[in-house]
Amino acid sequence: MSEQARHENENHEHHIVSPIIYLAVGAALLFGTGLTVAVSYIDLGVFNPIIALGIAVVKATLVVLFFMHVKYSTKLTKLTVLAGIFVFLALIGMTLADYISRAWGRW
Amino acid sequence: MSDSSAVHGAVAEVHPHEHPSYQRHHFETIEQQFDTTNFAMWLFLLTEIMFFGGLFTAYLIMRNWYYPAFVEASHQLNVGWGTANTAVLITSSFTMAMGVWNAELRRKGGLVLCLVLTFILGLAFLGIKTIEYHEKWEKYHIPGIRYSESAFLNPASDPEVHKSYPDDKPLAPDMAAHTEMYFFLYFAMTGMHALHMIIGIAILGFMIFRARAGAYTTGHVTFVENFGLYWHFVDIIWIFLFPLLYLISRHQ
Amino acid sequence: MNHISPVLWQFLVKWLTNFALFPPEASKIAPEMDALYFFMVLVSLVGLTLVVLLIVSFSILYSKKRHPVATQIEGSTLLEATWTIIPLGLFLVMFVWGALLYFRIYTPPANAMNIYVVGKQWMWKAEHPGGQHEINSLHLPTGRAVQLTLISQDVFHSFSIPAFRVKREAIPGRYTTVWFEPTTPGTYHLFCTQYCGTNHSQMIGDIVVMTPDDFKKWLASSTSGNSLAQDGERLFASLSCNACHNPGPDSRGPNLANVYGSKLTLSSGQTITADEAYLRQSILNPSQHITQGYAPIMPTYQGQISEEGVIALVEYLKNLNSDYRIQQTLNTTELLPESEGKQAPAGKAPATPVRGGKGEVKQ
Amino acid sequence: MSAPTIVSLPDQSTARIPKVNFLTKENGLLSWLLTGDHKRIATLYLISITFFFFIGGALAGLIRLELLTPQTDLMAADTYNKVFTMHGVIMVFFFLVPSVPATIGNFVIPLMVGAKDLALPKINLLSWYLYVIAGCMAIYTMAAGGVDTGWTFTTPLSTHYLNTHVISTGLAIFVAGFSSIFTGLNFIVTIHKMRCPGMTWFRLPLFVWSNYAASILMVLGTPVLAITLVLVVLERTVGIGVFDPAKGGDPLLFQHLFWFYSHPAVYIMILPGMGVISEVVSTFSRKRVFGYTAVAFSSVAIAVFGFFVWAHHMFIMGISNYAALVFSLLTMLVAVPSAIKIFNWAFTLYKGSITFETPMLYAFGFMGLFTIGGMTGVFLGSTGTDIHLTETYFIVAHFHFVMVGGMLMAFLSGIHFWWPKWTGRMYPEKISQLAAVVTFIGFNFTFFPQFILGTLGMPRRYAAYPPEFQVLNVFSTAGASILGVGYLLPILYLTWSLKYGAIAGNNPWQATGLEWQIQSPPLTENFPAIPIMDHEAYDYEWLEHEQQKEVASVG
Repeated sequence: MSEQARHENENHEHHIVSPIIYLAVGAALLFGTGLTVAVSYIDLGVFNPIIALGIAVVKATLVVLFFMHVKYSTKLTKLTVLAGIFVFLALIGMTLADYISRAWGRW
Repeated sequence: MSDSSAVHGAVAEVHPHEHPSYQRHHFETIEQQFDTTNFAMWLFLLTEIMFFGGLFTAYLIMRNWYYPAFVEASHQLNVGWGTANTAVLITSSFTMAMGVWNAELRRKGGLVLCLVLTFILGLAFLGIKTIEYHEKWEKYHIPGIRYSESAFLNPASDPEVHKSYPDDKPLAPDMAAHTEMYFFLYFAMTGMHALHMIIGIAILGFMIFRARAGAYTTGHVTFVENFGLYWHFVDIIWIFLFPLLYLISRHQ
Repeated sequence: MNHISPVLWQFLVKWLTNFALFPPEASKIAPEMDALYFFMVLVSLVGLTLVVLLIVSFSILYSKKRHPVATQIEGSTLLEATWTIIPLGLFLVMFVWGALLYFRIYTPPANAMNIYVVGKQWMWKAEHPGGQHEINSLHLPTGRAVQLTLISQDVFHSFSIPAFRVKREAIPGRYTTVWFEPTTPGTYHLFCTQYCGTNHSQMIGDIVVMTPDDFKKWLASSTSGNSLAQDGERLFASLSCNACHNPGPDSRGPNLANVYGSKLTLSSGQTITADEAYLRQSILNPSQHITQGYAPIMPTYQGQISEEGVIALVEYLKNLNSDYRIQQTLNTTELLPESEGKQAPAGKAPATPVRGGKGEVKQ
Repeated sequence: MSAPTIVSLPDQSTARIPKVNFLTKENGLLSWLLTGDHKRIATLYLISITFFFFIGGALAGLIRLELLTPQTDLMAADTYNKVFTMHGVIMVFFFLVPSVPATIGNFVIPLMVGAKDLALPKINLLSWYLYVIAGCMAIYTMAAGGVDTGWTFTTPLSTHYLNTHVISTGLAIFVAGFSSIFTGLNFIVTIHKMRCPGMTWFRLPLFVWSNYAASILMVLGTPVLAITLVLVVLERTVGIGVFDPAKGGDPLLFQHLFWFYSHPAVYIMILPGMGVISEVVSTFSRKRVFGYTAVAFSSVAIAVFGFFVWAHHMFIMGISNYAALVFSLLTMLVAVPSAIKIFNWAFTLYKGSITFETPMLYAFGFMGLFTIGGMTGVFLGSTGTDIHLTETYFIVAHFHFVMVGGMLMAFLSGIHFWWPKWTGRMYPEKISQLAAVVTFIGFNFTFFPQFILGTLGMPRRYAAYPPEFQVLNVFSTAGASILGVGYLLPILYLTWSLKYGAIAGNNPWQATGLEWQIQSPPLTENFPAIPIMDHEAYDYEWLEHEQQKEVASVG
């Protein structure tokens, strides 16, 4: 193992998350689900999808940070997660950029 | 393996060098093995993100193009079942997280209980999904196989949905034809998700069997932990599928 | 050997006498494209020479024989910066230069003569606004900007004229455009360059560039009697489009006179310019863009009109400048035989029989 | 050639191949089929990849023969279409993508980082099995009548207008894709977590860096291809319409998703090759790679930028002009790291002490041909010239210069370079130098005329062509037969050398990598004791010092 890897190990050491946190996160997720369903029936125009996806992002972040222990993980794991999100957004963003700009100059 | 203790004096002090049986020969320490498999699992989840990425892209583009069709087609989904399923899946994620916790504390009974609960909740999710799919079958909303646009050409023909969404106007025929695209993407995305659930449940069954034999409560939690990552990932996919497919057109 | 060599010899002589490194330059853009091409070739040659020179001279100077012990060198930030920045600069020049050409080739001028091209497995059909139809050939005048509006009836095709240095994919379901200005009379290759199935390599034809006078003569001699717009007018009437799209006060559809090129406000609040693509979409997928104030009641004509039919309709609408013309179609509707247009089979332009072979030869 | 050489072999009269090594440790077919040893899996991969290379090569020969004359006389147009499709599918997915990583990478990466094995040996074996399953499906497709979509599977042609075996090919590529994902995943994990003490990131050999970069692309790009192929299969079976314009879908969406993988795939193919060249150039000029850090980071830069350039395959397909602009600019940026690498390799020679063994000859070939291939890539990345040159033989010539002139040269260079480590025996030097030269000449003869053909406008994938293009096509076909000889020679003399080659000893090239400090062929567990890396990569002074120490201690 390299020094770096060993160093990473030291702050890793199997952080055991307390069940109270799990319970709180689980409750927050259920609350988020209820909230997003409730909000979806209110007409907010363009903000409906934005809010729905915003809540989804918050929920997903909670799952990633606590259930998946990323909050207590090494920098490498955090970087891996970010890299995945980055390339995912690149795929969607750059493809959509083509579709959106196709009509430019035509109206 | 004694050679490594010279290099890893510091580590060796903390973890005396008797290798547990579950340590694979090419790793020096059990921490290295855990880190490695954990990292590998994360990389695998990255490929899964990109796998779903193609479907999300297709969904976003098609929804932009055929907005009215997607709005009315999504009204055909049952929010009640969808919400219930989200709750079921989130709860199963919670029980899975508790399972990992129990494994870490080497509590065999707790672990088995949590895994069984997760297993049951996973089956419940699939059960509800089956009910929903069956509903689609009854309503002729299986794209390519059993499909009818009548509910969109004439919303009144589907009184149940029409009652909840009285504002739904009949779609023009060309737009109604594109509702099939919505249902295709619905089945592709939820189907791919359900496939992941089925695989997960199969592995869970195997794990319950092994956990009862005490395989995961000896301090070696890698497998449980990595499976937990997978299960939570499948949960996250659903967290995004639920609003995208069910919710974002409810207000209309 | 005796058998083969005369054949090879013949080849070589023929080739050496006609040897070319690039195709003839027959359009206005071609010399400009070649200028960029040769600039790139020059840069490549310089770069390649540099690399080969470095490798060869170092190999000679520092071979083990001459230089038995290597001198360890870590690197040189200055040198590395040099060969980062110089290629980057050159590439950016190529990028800007290329982009300028790209935008020119794909942005047709307003006064260009428009010719429609339909690609299908495995032939090219060209439709001149005057109603001349051609298959696997395209007649063009010199000195005039020509815009091609391309569409495919089945799979991706690609309309390539190497002598003009232009190429554009013909896509199913969408118009694409390209333009050029032919400069030199002659006959040039037309290729389909996007792989399109079994007879991909047979999807070729001739681009015949003529002087404006010859072209006029050709137009006159190969007319089918009806202009494209007239074909469209008949189709418009026979499909009863005018039942809704008329200037009457209680018409159910928007009046279409002067609609082409105008800015429309859609029911979604968007504004959109009515171009060929918009007109085509509105015929085939009418409910996707509903003009403000109208209900989405128009039936779709997807699968009922061939691409040629749609082109005729679009051309008719483009030339529709007054309400009077619509009124006229309204009056002439009864005069037309019921069958026309309504059962226009896919692949056949209604009202105008497609001429087989090269349109111009038969007159 | 009587040029001095660095080859230092042990005394042949006393030297023996070590009795215990990874090849002899266990015997029997099962010990190979169930092995977890990365070196054995690499060997399995080498055999299967060579098999597919020769199938693909035979198909290439058929293509060139058909193009000898302008008419479709050797085979009918649809047969020709099947032949070039299968050539593309096999060469891209069954040879180029796994070539260097799965064989050489698999063999040397654990050795280079000082590990006993890849991090996940079972996954590594699984990856080989997936490759074999996919390969069987591809062969089934060929036997059942082939497929004629072109390796790009353009919709709606592949979904609605062809009646050949699109589904089995699609699934074959799907499975092969997972094989590639698992290889890449394994490499990343190994490089992160399995480095030996003292092996910091900047002490890693550049081969490891470039494979790391390629692995990132494999892990993140391949799944998108997988889902795209699933959609194509569903489109054919159920008719779902996402890519079908008649049902309101968009065939360009397929192009986006397909090239999101297939452009990075180009870098998956070339980056490991670049790694081989770094090793070889350094070893045979006895010098540290000029600007190690720049070369290392240029690999990563290629991997990162590689994700943002895919739409340059679609400039004329009706994407937005503005999107084309952005993608073209990014394409120009991704070309720069390659230029950096070329110049850094050239300057590695500066003040070196150069010898010209076979791997070095192949590496020189790589540098020349890759320069041409890379520069012509800029022709195609610039939006303007792309209009004229794309979809012609220019593009065929371009990617063959990069893939065959670049990647295959690198692959052969690497095979020769590590052959002594792999088998414990040397290949015959003279004939292999001849093979390298023959390959280089044959290659240029084959593909250079295609640049001119392309500029003249000859479209790719034409079974028949206008007669004025014939002379250049005859040149090309003649060159292909020379090239064929160049590729047959290595397989003959390498097989010969398995039994009759000179005993190589631990370090015939006197190279510095950790893999050269152990016996050849290595032990199953690679290192008798976990090594400790106490010097920089390519530290030839350290090596000399060590050797002196050894001589002293023996003396």
